[in-house]
Amino acid sequence: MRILFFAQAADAAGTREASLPFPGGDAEALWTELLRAYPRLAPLRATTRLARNGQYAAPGERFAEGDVVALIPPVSGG
Amino acid sequence: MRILFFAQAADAAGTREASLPFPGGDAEALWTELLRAYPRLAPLRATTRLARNGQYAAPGERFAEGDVVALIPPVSGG
Amino acid sequence: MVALLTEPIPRPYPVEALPQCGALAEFYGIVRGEEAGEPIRALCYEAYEPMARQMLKALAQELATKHGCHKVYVVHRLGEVPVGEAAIYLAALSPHRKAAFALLSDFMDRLKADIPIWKTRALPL
Amino acid sequence: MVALLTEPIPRPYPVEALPQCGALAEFYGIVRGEEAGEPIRALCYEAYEPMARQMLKALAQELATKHGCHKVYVVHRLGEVPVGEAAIYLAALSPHRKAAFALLSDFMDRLKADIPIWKTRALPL
Repeated sequence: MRILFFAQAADAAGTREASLPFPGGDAEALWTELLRAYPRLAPLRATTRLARNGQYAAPGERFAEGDVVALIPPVSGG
Repeated sequence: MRILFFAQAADAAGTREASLPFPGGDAEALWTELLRAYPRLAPLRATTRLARNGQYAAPGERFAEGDVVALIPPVSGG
Repeated sequence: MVALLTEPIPRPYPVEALPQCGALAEFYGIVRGEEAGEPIRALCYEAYEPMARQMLKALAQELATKHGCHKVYVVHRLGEVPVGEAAIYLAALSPHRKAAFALLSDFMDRLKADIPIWKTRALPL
Repeated sequence: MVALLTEPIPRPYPVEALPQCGALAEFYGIVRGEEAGEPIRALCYEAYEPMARQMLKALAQELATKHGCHKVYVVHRLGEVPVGEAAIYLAALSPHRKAAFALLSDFMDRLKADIPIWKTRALPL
């Protein structure tokens, strides 16, 4: 699974993009893998939304191996 | 008393400016003189405000010989 | 800053940026191609100029204070204003956007109620 | 019309007049000289560009329909934006002013809540 990191999430992960082995599952399962690989994301988890293939993931949405997932910390445009 | 007419009031009076003999008095008295001199203003009276020396006259305000009075039909700027 | 003029209103209007102001909101009121359902080529405006100028200044000051805007610009064009051109321009600079938006909206409501400026004629196409 | 760009946002922004539209409301969000009480020389912005672009388009369409605006322009600058220059530009054309004002205000609220664009750094003076 391709992961994109933005803003504080990129700072915490130390990268802007990564490949993460993920067999598929919900946001809970994905966060477990993300935090295993990037423990410094932990403080951001509560405020960071996940986007799947360019759209915010709905509650309960499932993520699959081929998805592009973006970590979206609180936005601050404008 | 110097009288200024604008917009529909100028059309009705047939002039943009006039001199009106007026000994002094309230809006009621002034309108009586105005309508005597310019009967075609009658339909505008209900919607036309009077300004005295560049400011809308307050209710009960008195007008004197030396004032400049403007007839302000409903405005439509912008 | 208040101006009444007979030439086209410049766009952009020369507005000075202020270091504390993160918001510049602007409004152009443009003459539309129809008036009362009929196609037109222009509208004619007139004003009781000294009174209008003085009231616009007072209104700008009152609403700047009320909403916390640092600077207000208001320009009204008089005489013949062709379709597609602006009859009025309004701008507000404020630290945050809500103040500037609120000022523009309030200002236009008050202007349309009280300022001695008139649309006197529509010139047919 | 949606654009993300790294150059200065033009003022005036080239907006096409529409014969039915009597109102053009515009907003520039300008970088202020201080961030968290400290003087700065610029802010840096980044975006998840494809997602931001697509969401801005959808938002413009949704709010144009909701408020009855005929055309919406939104431009966000990315990368380094110096103090006094605009990070965002928004414009709405509508038949009457209230629609355009309401759109600008709603749009900014939604943008600040949901569009994946970030102020990542303040560069000190």
